[in-house]
Amino acid sequence: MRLYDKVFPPKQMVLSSGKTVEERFTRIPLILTGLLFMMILSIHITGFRISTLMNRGNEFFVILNQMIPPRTAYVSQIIQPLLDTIKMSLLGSFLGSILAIPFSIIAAGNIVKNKWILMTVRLFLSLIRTLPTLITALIATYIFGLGTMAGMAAISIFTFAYVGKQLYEQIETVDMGAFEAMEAMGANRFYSFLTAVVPFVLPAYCSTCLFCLEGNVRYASILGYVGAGGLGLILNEKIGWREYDSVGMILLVLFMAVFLIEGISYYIRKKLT
Amino acid sequence: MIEFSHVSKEYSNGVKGLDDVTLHIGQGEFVAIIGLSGAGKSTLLRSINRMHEITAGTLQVNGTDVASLNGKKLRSFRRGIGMIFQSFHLVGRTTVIKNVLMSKVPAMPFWRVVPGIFTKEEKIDALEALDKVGILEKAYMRADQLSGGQQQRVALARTLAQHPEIILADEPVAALDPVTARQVMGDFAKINKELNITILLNIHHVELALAYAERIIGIRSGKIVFDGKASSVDKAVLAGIYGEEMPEGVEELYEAV
Amino acid sequence: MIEFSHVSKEYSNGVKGLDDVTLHIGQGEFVAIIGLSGAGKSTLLRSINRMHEITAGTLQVNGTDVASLNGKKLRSFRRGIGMIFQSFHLVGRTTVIKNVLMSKVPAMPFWRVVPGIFTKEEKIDALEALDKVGILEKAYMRADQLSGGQQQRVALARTLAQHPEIILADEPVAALDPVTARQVMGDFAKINKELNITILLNIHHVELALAYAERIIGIRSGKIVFDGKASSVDKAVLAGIYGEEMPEGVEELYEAV
Amino acid sequence: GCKSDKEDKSIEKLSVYFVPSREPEEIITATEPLKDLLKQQLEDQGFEIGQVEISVGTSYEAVGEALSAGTADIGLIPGGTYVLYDDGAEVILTATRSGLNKDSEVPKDWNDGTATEASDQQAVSYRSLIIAGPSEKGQELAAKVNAGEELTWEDLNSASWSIMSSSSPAGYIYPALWLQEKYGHSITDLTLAVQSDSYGSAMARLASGQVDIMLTYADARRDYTEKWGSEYGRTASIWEETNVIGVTPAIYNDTVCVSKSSENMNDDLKEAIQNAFIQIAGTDAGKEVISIYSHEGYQPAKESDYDQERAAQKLIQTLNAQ
Amino acid sequence: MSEAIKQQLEQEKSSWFYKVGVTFLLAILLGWSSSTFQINRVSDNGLDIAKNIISGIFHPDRRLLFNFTKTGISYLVLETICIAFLGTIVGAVLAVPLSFFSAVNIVPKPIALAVRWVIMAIRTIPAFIYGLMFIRVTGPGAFAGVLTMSVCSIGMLSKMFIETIEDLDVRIIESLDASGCNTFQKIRYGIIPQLSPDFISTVIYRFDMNLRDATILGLVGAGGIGAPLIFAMSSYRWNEVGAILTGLIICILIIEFFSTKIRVRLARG
Ligand SMILES: Nc1ncnc2c1ncn2[C@@H]1O[C@H](COP(=O)(O)OP(=O)(O)OP(=O)(O)O)[C@@H](O)[C@H]1O
Ligand SMILES: Nc1ncnc2c1ncn2[C@@H]1O[C@H](COP(=O)(O)OP(=O)(O)OP(=O)(O)O)[C@@H](O)[C@H]1O
Ligand SMILES: [Mg+2]
Ligand SMILES: [Mg+2]
Repeated sequence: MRLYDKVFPPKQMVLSSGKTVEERFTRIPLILTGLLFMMILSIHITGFRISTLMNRGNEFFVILNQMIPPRTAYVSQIIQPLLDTIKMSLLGSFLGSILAIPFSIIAAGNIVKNKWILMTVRLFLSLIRTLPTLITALIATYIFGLGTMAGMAAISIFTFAYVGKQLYEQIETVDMGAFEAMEAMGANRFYSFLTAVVPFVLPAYCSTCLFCLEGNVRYASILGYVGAGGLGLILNEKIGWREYDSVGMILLVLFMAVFLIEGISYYIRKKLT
Repeated sequence: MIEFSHVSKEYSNGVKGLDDVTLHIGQGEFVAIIGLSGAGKSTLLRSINRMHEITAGTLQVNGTDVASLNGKKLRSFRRGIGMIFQSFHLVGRTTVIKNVLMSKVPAMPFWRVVPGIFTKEEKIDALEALDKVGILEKAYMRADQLSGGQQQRVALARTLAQHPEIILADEPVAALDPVTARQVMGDFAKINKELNITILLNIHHVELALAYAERIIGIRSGKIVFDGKASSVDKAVLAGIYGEEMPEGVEELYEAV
Repeated sequence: MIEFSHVSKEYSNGVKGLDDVTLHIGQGEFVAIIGLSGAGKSTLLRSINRMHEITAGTLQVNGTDVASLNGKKLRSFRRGIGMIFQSFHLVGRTTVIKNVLMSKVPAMPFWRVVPGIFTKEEKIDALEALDKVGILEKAYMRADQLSGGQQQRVALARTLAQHPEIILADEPVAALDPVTARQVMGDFAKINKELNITILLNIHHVELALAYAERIIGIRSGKIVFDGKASSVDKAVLAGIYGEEMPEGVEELYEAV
Repeated sequence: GCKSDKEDKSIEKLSVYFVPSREPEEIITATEPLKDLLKQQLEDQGFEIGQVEISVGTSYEAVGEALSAGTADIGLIPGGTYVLYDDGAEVILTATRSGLNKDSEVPKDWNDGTATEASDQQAVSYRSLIIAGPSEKGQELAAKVNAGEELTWEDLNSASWSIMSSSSPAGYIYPALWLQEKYGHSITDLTLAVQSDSYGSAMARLASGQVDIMLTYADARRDYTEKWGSEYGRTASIWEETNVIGVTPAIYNDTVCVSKSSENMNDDLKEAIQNAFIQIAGTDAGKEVISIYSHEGYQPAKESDYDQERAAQKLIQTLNAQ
Repeated sequence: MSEAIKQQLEQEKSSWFYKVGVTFLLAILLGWSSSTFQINRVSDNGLDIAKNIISGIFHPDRRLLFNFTKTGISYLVLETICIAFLGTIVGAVLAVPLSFFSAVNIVPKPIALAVRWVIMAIRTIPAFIYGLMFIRVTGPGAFAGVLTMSVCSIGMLSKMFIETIEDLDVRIIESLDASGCNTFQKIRYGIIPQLSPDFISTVIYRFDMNLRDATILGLVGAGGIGAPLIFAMSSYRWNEVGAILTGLIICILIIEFFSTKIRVRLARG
């Protein structure tokens, strides 16, 4: 940025009182050039073409049209996989969220002062988040066998990393005043954390976990690909047979389930705050 | 009884927060500390319960050398000293009484801390503290639904429920409007009289300091430049404390003196 | 010159915000409006630039009948009147100078509004306004990084950059601590004197009103119950304005009067 | 629709979409070499091709949809997928591979403990095998088969199975037919069947004893001979530890299909593509390239070649719908 | 104990009933879903394989990793970045109007609710089905990936956008009104400056997430590093998986580093 300021020197402005003010040359051209470059590069590499979208956009709805009306008769075969999906999401989200707590505490800069611990834990969380869930699910299937157990393991790992990051960011935004007050009253750090930080982060934490649960129910449909059980399995099968009306039914059921979960979680979050 | 003898405090960046302070404060006194921003008021206060470490001299509270304390001993020493902050430092999301009950936590066994179980005695004690500061009826409201003045009173009740012998207050009324500030200062005065608790407070409002405290300590660049009765403060004294950099508005107060 | 003649304002719920107000305020006056909460202070102020409509009487500003204005005319009329709010109303996430430059927007051509291009003259003008309120050096900081008093000063600078003939300020110091409040009141007084701008402000702090404004208007239930020089305000006047419901702490102020 | 404008011989972009039905060897580098060869061959036949684009996917339905929408011109897909999408795809070639030295319908014949070898004959079809693994149950079933006894439904149903997704010919459809014909049971009747995502992972599960039986194409064991000892950590060879307990009817090899709805497509081009692929398979360089896709040669194909496949799918679909 | 205190003490709302209720409910739900917890199929051999996988990942195929041609990891990662970049931008462009139409402080509640349903429906369709749909539009390849990423981003982006919009400080608009601004000027100077830092921050965060989700595109052949990764994975070439993951992880960590920096600056100035 120093160099930038040298190339584009700041503008001098003289006030009537004789004072001068320097205005740095705006960064916007730099940012715009960068964005434009990325845009052009990306459009070139990905072959993005608006004209294709205009001409062939209607093709997008072909499969969608085949899903409507959904095959209602199929619903009886959806319930069991749906329950499996919900079960594995529920348990996976729960385990992951619980596991995330200790890690996010030691990843929060206002609780732990040691820079190295912070860096290591954060890097660890970041690495886990980077590991594609498909890969973790696949590895899990080797260890736990095919089926919902593997899905559950993959979900809990994903949840762990996601909730862990969110939680430590939330802990860092807590106003440490009450914590300080607790310390001044003679409480140890752990007691202070429990009484002064937990009430602040608890609602946000629960809300993150519930959001994650809801996302996981949806995501579980992808895990079916590696044989992690649940709705994903029958979804794959029905797509394979081109039975889009059944696919539509599965999605409708999934939509309703997620809707229900979202409703419940909305209610709980309301209650918490 | 608080005894500073030749206490100095140098921050890691070389700034002298306190510079050779010698001071004696008896039990039951009501002392206001005034001085410019950065003069060292907070540093002085926070040395007393060792929220800051001093770097030279000795500081005794009721005969205990503060510097000698550590770990468990330090924590139980701190339980005897209440501290009140400018921005109240309450847990806004929970009820008023839970905030007051926080003062009980340091002495509680672990199994009661985690689920947050309090005994009936503790609750009654907390309610009595709220009663003392006159906001008993707000006990089950959420703390963040109270006005600033009421929140500062909750903080005061929390400190009272600690049954301290000393209360340290770091600009307890800075965030309050003048009317409420007066009420809170009145609360301090009342508690000081009724319970014989030593009160030390930092304050920017000279007029409030003069109106409520018995003793005024003026501090400048870490040094004590005035120490005497509130009634003995005059123009010259204030000029000595605030120097040329007197905050605007203070001039007008001279007339009030 | 602001002329109220038999102005009334009835809210849709039947509450009378203003009740037969007749008032003359000359150019360059510094007027403080005091009164209980709900007395109609804000309503009075906001009628002047037609943020509220009046329901009876006539209101003239510099000879223009305010009620007759509409659309474009109303907007260009408003450009001549600065308005300052209790909670500053700044865009916290942009720089101070951008906030001040916002006052230039109403007069700018469309093509400059969209990308937000300002001329050098406009920038210098904005900087000068910042200089007048003494925070020139903060020009390129983000507004939310400033203290409350500094933010109110940015709001003041924004209004000054508008080059208004009248400034309306609705409790401009209520959110500020007493020291900063005095500074901001001092700023108002200075600007009033130096630039001969009419200043009308609502204020709850009687002592500040008396210390800085020349003329005091007391309002109660929408009616003007006092209008006179600040020096002529006494116990009886205050009792007339605030009645029995006098805010706590005011009693003590009587001595100061 | 198909344009048969004979003048129009320049094509801006020819899109080839390929999904391997077996394990691809070098998938990352798979697309480059074929591009040039195809372009060259088509140019030799008078077509001017701006660009050949080859995409590799992991799902058959994606190619199917691309062909039926006309966004892919050529698709290299299994026969089963072609049949499912024959409203939009037209088969022009069948890939050939070298046949195997064993091709018996009797499971026991495959279990002489020696490796199955490639024969010098090219074949347009392959079989699917039901293979029992080294687990206790697997060995028990194998012993029965090798002793010449017939397995009962109870025998099969007590073992755990690795099956593939239900549109996979070798991993689902043909074994399902086999079960239906021999035992009168549908594959969904199996109590201990789990679905694997790939043959590689199914083989790993078989090796680890997670499953007793897997369904796979006939030369799968050749592909995993080495891994059996290394990655999967078995000491004995795959030929000793695994036994065939069932052999399905022949399955037609991968097809080369063209899209019926692509704007580029016309009869001339179809013919040119047909020739081009056959030519490519005829040269040594070309052979090497298509071996990446585990193809060795191509033969012209017609719709009716896949009638048996159609029947099989019908059967499975009616079974599944129950 | 004075009468008043006694009275207050009796007023205490007992929350333990609620607490025990929630705990009980959670326990029941977890008990019910614990049937997924079946380690009976865990075999030593499976663990061995898992070990192989992990060691493969830690011994990446260097040949692939340091191949800088169009078939090497570096190009694939670049392609993935481009897909995620463009996908995020298109997604944001789509999400902005949707979020304005579902913010209760902008439009009437029924409309807001209806649009929220639409957003939920958009979110329910899994990525690989979008992949199939877009392959019909664009053909296989990175373009389809861009479009898939963009619709998959809509859900999360609009959720965050809505939160920002509903937090809008309308008082600023009042002060612009008082200084004589017209509607357009109020939007340009009162609303956009308030929203843009949060919007940009959300978009950057989503870009980061899209990069991580790039594997899913491989399921349908929508370009990028996904398909090679899945092939390597399903055909058991773990050192290839290792090479691809190494490339991906390095790139994601670098981008995360910068994106966090930018986001912190946007938030705190
Ligand atoms: N943690 C710290 N590290 C370094 N210097 C510090 C620290 N805390 C305070 N100081 C410096 O010590 C001096 C005294 O600070 P102190 O906070 O005691 O002032 P104060 O009188 O309380 O001021 P204020 O009225 O603004 O609260 C100041 O110069 C300050 O900059
Ligand atoms: N939009 C409105 N609709 C209905 N009644 C209103 C409205 N705004 C104000 N009022 C009523 O009009 C009366 C005068 O209100 P106004 O806001 O002018 O009081 P104020 O003197 O500014 O009070 P405060 O000191 O609390 O700001 C009050 O009784 C108030 O309840
Ligand atoms: Mg201080
Ligand atoms: Mg008002």
